[in-house]
Amino acid sequence: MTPRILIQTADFDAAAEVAAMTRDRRDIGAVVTFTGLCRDEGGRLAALELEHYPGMAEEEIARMVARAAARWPLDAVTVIHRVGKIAPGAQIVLVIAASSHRAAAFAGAEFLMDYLKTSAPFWKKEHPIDGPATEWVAARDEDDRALEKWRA
Amino acid sequence: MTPRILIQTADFDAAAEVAAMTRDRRDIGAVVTFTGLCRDEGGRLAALELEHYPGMAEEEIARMVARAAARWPLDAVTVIHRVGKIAPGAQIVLVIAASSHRAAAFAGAEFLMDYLKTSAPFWKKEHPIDGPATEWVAARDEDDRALEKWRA
Amino acid sequence: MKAVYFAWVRERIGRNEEEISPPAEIVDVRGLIGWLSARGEEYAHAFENPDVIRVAIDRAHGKHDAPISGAREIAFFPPMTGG
Amino acid sequence: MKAVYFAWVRERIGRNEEEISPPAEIVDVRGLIGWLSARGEEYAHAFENPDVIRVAIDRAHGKHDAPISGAREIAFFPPMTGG
Repeated sequence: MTPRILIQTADFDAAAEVAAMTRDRRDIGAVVTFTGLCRDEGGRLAALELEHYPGMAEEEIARMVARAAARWPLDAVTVIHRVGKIAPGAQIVLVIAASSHRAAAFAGAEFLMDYLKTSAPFWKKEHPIDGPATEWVAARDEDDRALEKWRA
Repeated sequence: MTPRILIQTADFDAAAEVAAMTRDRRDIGAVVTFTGLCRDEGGRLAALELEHYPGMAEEEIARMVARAAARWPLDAVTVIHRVGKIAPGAQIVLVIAASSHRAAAFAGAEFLMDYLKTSAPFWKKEHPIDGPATEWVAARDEDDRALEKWRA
Repeated sequence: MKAVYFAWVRERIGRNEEEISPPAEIVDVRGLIGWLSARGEEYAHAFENPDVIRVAIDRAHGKHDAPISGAREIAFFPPMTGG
Repeated sequence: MKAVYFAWVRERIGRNEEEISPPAEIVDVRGLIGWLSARGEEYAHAFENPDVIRVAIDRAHGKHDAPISGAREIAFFPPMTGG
């Protein structure tokens, strides 16, 4: 299983990605897709700006996918993470996990999202609607705690 | 939150459903989509045929969505289940759960799929490739056990 | 009341639905299954293993000890396999 | 070796990357952070709370007690907030 891993400024088309993944396949029973969208945080946000560590980001995601594939029977995985400035309502991240088993597809996709949040070298900066002062988003304890469920 | 629940013979467009759900919204951060596809079971299957209990199927899915929405902060839910004859590789079921929190979107979508499998009045019949004899798919213990995680 | 059948219960009985009038001493789902089983070979075949039969009373899942009094529609079917 | 900086570490130091040549007695990440902190106010500011600084050695996450010998590229950044 060779994952498709992309880091790009351009938007992505989740449906086209799913179609490409399942085309000509008759053995995939379950496809779980996670799409992360830019929230406006109650109207406070003009945009998010995403920075990443080129090279390491792709490698770290590939390591996560390898761990997920070792743990669950995944037939195909796609991860696309956008960088640069992203407007509220726009797409930020896409994870697709396909398997013959739905539990594996759900677990694989959620595992990848939890590790993307905490281990992939991306950083978000907020551009508020009411001024030029930007602020780096702080890491959340909640995201670290989300990893606990994978340590069982 | 009024869910969109459809039972239909026609195919569905997951991307269009997600787009309709998130259009003009700036508060949804996470969308989890489950797509169930018809497997050919190693080349053995010519088609699946799905029967349902009209009226109850919609009502039962609505009850599941209400339970999910009471348990997790879901902003929007779509469930589409096809009936009739479905070819290997084709789509059978779509569940979309949207939330401002990714854990809620994942849990809501997986909860709905687990209950769709075991409590929604649908029955699958297999049409094998090598003859006219059809066979009803037996319920799987694995699907019943999948419910245990929601009883915690 | 109306009885409706699905999947192999429907196929074994050979009909989708029918009006039934069980006697007053039939008070719950279990009794109704026994009463239906005695209506003929096709019913006996459909209900030969009553424990696997699932039931919905007026479109909501019910157990075998659920009362049937007042029900307008009772459905009989195998364990569900959708999704 | 090359030092690279991201997010507010990069902003505080005022550069994306630079070649550094720490003395031989600097053997691990913790020592390197201390040595960098002494290079000027901007570094002291970036590393004022060393415990929150995450490090990657040749593009793989490393701990503060990881040896730096042989490393070609060491990256310093805040906790990640992608996804």
